[in-house]
Amino acid sequence: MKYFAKKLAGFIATLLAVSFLVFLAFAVIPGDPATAMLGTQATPERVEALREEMGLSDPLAVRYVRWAADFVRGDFGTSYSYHIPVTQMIGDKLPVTLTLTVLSFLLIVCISLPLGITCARRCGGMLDHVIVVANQIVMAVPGFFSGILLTLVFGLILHWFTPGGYVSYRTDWWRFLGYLFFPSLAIALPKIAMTTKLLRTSVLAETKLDYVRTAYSRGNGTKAVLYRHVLKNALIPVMTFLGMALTDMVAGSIIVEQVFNIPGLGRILLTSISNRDYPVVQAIIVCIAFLVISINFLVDLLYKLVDPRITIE
Amino acid sequence: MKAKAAKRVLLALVCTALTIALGACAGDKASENTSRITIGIPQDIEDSLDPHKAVAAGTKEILFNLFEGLVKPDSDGNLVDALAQSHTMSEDGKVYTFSLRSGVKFHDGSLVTAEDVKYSLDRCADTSSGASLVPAFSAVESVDILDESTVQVTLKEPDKDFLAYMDAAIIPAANKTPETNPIGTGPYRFVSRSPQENFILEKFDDYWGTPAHIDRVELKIIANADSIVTSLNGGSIDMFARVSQAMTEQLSDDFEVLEGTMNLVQAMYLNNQVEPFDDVRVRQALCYAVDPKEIMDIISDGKGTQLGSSMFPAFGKYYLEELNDLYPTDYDKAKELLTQAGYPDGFSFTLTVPSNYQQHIDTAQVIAEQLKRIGVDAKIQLVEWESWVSDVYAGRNFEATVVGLDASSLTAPALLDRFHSAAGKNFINFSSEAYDEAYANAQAAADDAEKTEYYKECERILAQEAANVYIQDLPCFVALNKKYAGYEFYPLYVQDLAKLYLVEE
Amino acid sequence: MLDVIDLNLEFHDHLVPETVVYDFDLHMEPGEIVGLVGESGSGKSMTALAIAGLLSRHDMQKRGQILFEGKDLLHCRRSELRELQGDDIAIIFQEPMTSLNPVYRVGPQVEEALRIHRPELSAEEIRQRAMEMLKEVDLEDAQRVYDSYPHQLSGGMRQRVMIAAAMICDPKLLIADEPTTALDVTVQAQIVKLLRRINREKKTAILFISHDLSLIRQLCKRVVVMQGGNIVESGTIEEIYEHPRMAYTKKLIAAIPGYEKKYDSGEPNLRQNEILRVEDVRIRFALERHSLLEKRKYKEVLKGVSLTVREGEVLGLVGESGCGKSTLAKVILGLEKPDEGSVFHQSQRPQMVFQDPYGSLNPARKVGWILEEPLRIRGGMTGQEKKQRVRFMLEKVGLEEKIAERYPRQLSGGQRQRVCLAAALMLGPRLLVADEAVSALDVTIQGQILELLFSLKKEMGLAILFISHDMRVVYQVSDRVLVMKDGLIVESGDVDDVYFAPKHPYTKELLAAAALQEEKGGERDAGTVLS
Amino acid sequence: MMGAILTGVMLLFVLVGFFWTPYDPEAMDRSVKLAGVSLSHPMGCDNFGRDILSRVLKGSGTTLLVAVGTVSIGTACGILLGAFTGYFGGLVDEIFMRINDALFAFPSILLGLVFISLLGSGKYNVIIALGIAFIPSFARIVRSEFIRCKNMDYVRSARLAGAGDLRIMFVHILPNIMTVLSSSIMIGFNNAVLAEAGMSYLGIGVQPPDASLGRMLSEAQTYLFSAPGYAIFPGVVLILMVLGFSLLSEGLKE
Repeated sequence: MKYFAKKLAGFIATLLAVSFLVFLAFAVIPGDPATAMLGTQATPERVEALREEMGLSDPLAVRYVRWAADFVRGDFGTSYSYHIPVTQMIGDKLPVTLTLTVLSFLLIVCISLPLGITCARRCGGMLDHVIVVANQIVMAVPGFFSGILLTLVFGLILHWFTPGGYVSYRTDWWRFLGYLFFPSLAIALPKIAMTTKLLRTSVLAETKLDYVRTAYSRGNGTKAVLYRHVLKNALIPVMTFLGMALTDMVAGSIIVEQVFNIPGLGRILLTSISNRDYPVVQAIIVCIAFLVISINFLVDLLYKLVDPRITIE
Repeated sequence: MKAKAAKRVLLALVCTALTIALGACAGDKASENTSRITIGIPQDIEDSLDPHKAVAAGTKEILFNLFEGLVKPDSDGNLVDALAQSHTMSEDGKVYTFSLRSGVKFHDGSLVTAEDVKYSLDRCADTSSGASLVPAFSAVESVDILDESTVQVTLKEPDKDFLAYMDAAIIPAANKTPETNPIGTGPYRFVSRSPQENFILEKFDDYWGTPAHIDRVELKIIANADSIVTSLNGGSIDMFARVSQAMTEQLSDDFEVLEGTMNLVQAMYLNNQVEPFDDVRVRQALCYAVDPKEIMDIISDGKGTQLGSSMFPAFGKYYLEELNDLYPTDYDKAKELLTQAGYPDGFSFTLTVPSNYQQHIDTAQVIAEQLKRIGVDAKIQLVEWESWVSDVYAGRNFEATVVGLDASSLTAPALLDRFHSAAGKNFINFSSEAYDEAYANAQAAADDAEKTEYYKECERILAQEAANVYIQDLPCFVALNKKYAGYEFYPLYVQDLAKLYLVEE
Repeated sequence: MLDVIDLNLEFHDHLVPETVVYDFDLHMEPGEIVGLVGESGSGKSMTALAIAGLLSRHDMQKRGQILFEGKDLLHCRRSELRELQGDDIAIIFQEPMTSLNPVYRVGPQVEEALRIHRPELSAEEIRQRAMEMLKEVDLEDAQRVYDSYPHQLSGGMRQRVMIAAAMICDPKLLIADEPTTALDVTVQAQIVKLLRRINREKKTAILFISHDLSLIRQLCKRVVVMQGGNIVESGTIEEIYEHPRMAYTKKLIAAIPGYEKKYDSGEPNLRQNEILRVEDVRIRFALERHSLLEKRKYKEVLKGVSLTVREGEVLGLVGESGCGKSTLAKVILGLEKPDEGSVFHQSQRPQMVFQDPYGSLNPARKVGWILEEPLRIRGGMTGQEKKQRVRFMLEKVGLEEKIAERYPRQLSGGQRQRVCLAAALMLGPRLLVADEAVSALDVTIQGQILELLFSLKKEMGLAILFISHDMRVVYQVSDRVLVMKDGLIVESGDVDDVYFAPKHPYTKELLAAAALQEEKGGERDAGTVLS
Repeated sequence: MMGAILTGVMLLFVLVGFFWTPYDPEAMDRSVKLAGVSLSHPMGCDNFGRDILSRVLKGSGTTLLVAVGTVSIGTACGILLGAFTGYFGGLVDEIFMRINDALFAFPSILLGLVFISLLGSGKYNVIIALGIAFIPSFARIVRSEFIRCKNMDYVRSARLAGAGDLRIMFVHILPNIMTVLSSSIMIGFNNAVLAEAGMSYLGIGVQPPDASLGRMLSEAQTYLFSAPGYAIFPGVVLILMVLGFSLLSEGLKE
């Protein structure tokens, strides 16, 4: 139990640290919500009046405490620019980013696992060389560039999907998923290459160990040894990488949302930052941080499940 | 056995991924009987939907379809009666009387009453939050209901141009949440919006005037300028206002490109208080060095209208064509002026540009190139829009900036008031008695011709004093799918959606 | 049953093909136990792997025949070979730690051969057979072992699991490739006894491979001696042991540490003043928790240990792995803080030599740099003097000067241990702690290192705390000896008193296990000691 | 091996870019606006009539500079942070790890924006912003390596020889983690190049008119149809550069 308590404490400490960092960040960035809202009509007195009304002129610490108190009670405040409660906004947009991340994670798992294993099995063969070289190249492609290429090739030439034709999940679930297929491919591509390479090296490394020789001595065929004995061991380093990749993807989706014009959390974050919409940015970042940390926590737990040697420290 | 299961799971996952992809190619929108159009807009309506509080041009442009005032501008820029059946102005221009049109309905079905009109106009003039909600209404003395269908507005001092401000929206007194639930009398009704995604309008059937043609309008937010072309050609949007000239070349042929003017005064605004721009000779040298024609050639293949001062052609009677040739491109003269001002081998300065307007960034880069020819080094610094508003516009700490200023109403002051030395929005700190005097005379002048003459005088002073380096009124290209027609350009920053209609094949 | 004819194995991975085994012949009758002895690198393991059909690597060229019940394993189809593997031919390996799959429970791994070769059996029957097998290899709590993971078992238990897994299909031939080398003396004895019982009850033929001739003597009837890939000599155990014909065999026999004092440790009278005093040292470590709910448990590693070392003396410390002798060494040298008790040093800068020579030399640095490090830290010497001192030290430990330019990974085990010794003696310490300093080395090289250690000891008047689990080496080396069990010193005294008149039962058990082949009791074995 | 050649070529390409470019990268020439590939302009021209080849030469220089800067900040601080937390452990480790997680969870885009608005935009501030965003991953790698090495025998023998903690950390343990570190530096390098491109893409990275590959790519997207070359050439150069370095890190690992 102590273990859980410690982990939870760490969890909350990090969240607080992150949220405070955001507050600090906004105190530093020029421009504030009042001028943002008043735009070109901003005369000094009106700005002052609005700041007063929004309670922006109290010192940073007071504002932070007030925000934290509300946050704990689940009230994320209302967005300055949209005037709708932040919880509703995030609730509306979270599924988009989540689906995007989960879909790309699925793509990574479905494509790189079989690829990595066949690559390791036929190590040194033609297929193996081709895949390794392809991996190197794909790893080097930046997310948004692959996005542009995918839009160009699949969107405008092959018409497999209408570029920019985002369909909200409320209207049509399948078309929503259909549209998200290519953006998640753009996010996943470099990660697929990385995972395949990692899996291939770790499978090769495992086959050199003694327990594989014992498995052969019991009459197992190569396929059986590979899938039954080696796969589970080889997955361990891959899992840590996938954990890291997942956290990376949550942040990476911001750029791809821009390329594919998807109104997910990333887009809202970017526009809210430029509108100095504090409550929205605050909530989104804490939300992303929460997502990232819980993913790390999950990977840790999964880690312990797969590899019994890891002890609970 | 365990391995076999793992492989089967993997295969299943791959199949689902593929079916999803194929799902994406399913046919286009289901075509019911309602006519629909999807219009792309560059920024979400991040402003409040309350017409009196809305500030951003992008918001007012759309709200034009939802709300109407007592009078309303038409596509040629003159004010036409809207909710008011007729209006009369007192001799001295101090009292305006409006007789209301009967039977006009709000979107929620309730009838428009004199109380609503008074409530709306008082709301604009309300000074509880510092200055009046709508700045121009600070001149309003009182709003009185004479009888059921007439309302009278009395000003503090006479102002013949005040009618232009009477397009302020009339909203129902009963609507307690104008921010999120806009109710007006316009041809379109607000249906729903989802932040950063879309903004949906619907035809208002019992509209008092000529009804709109298209039933359902979806405004889709395309935040990334680079994906506008892909979205148009891809078919996910049918129209996009203000595309750049470069984009027009890449549109597929099922798009028609309509050309108009942006109704903006694009110039390199110089902070007249900051050294070296406090010296008029330096400013004039820059005007000689910057060649608007070359800018227009490079950026928009020559399209766009050159400007010599803070006025664009849409304001017909005030526009002075000849000011354009005041500073023909002449590098030697420019260098000579610089040496006189004490900068024989030029100087360097920071050119701050808001990062979300690609046309201004392109212009700044061309200007920087041109100024190099007279030894002046312009360092471009992109800043985010909010930082531009708070640092440059409100804070006035900048050396030079490239931006386009629009006119909030159809009056000359909308473009000239800003340079009055005491004006709150005089962010370039321009101050010249001659200008202040000419502007005051214009304000006080009784008859229209005299007033126009004084305004022209103001423009001439701005040009001679080289307050700023005036460039152009940017060309405005609108990409419209050939299935639709009827788009009309307005002198104001306005999108009149009601005029659009489906071309029946 | 098994006929190996003219077996030749050649490596092809680097440019020049390197032959590992030359014309190897072997004949085995069903139920016979044959020993295969030789030092590391003699090709004995390669032969074993070839017979078990595990040399499928494409870079290995195999010529000759391996006939098992008439079928030639070298040239049959892989599927035929696979039918035999695990069913008629089984193999167990040296490193029990890594030979079991770390991420699966023990039970399923034991059952695996059964599941492959006896598909007709139901899961329940298979489980039953596995449980019986685990009991047969003297694992009392079979159920707990069945459900636990490999890393939760001790070395001995893991080797028993390996044997159970191998014997599950009642194979005709069991190949044991150095099964006991990594185990403690007492555990070694139990494994050998188990193998003998299996041979007797199940008539399984055993090919026992080891570098320890005394072990071979306890188990096998016939033995084959190998060196550098060829068979040097073969015959019954008595012929080989009593009157070996080839020089190499003699050398092997002589290397078996018997009970004669080989290294005298200089004048005894010098040893009056104490150089180290340890008083009632206690230390406990937090145990790793395997499930979230377990409360954190502590394990007492040292339960009040006191000892003294006098100048110039060699004090032996013997005990099985896990009795806390390495922790004691670390406490003595200040690398671990004891919870209670205290350590007093009269000399400054005591040094230590570790068991795994590869781990104790910084892999990223050249030997020269490593040796200069202590001098650099102490300072006060110019570059030239340091180089000179390093050359001097290298020469003293019998290494050429150019070794200084090499990296640790380019040296052999013996060379690396010599460098460790040189590094330890750089600052001229008065006390040297040797923690299993020679146990990782081959028998012959062990002799050379001990020889070197004692010549240096005499020359520098060193006091040595010699820690090992090998009773015989400790006997040959120490003046006084301490026997340690579970964190406590159970017996101490002069080495001859303790070895020949042991008081504590545990000491007796250790002595018995180490001297298995001696005649009754502990009197000195007159064995043919040559040279 | 391939990696070394490719990186060599790329470095040469960048070095040339620093000193000589066929045209002035900012010179605009109306006549060749969006011109295709031609002899005088091997990579065609952009919408301002600027020669893409010279802009790519200059741009890759900037991108490389940013990447090298970022990685050196990230590694230096990462080593310091990782060494101390890994070696000493205890409360210090706990606190640093918490901060590390916080930085790790913080989207680097926002971090970038904070620094850009704090210090103003431009190459050097992007370097600082990305540098700091890279510290957590390096610190994490160094920390786990230090934990692995700190209870090796050679560390104990060094302590017995009288070496102090600092000496053990930086003289004994550090060289041993160089191989692991070098491969993660290379990976860090790739990510830095991609992150810079991402930042410029979102408009908060390098400022016009000077070019970085990321900025060029974002500007090129609008002209995808009329001048695809404008997007493809910088993209290909970017990929070649990143590919070169990743192959080099492969080679180093062996």
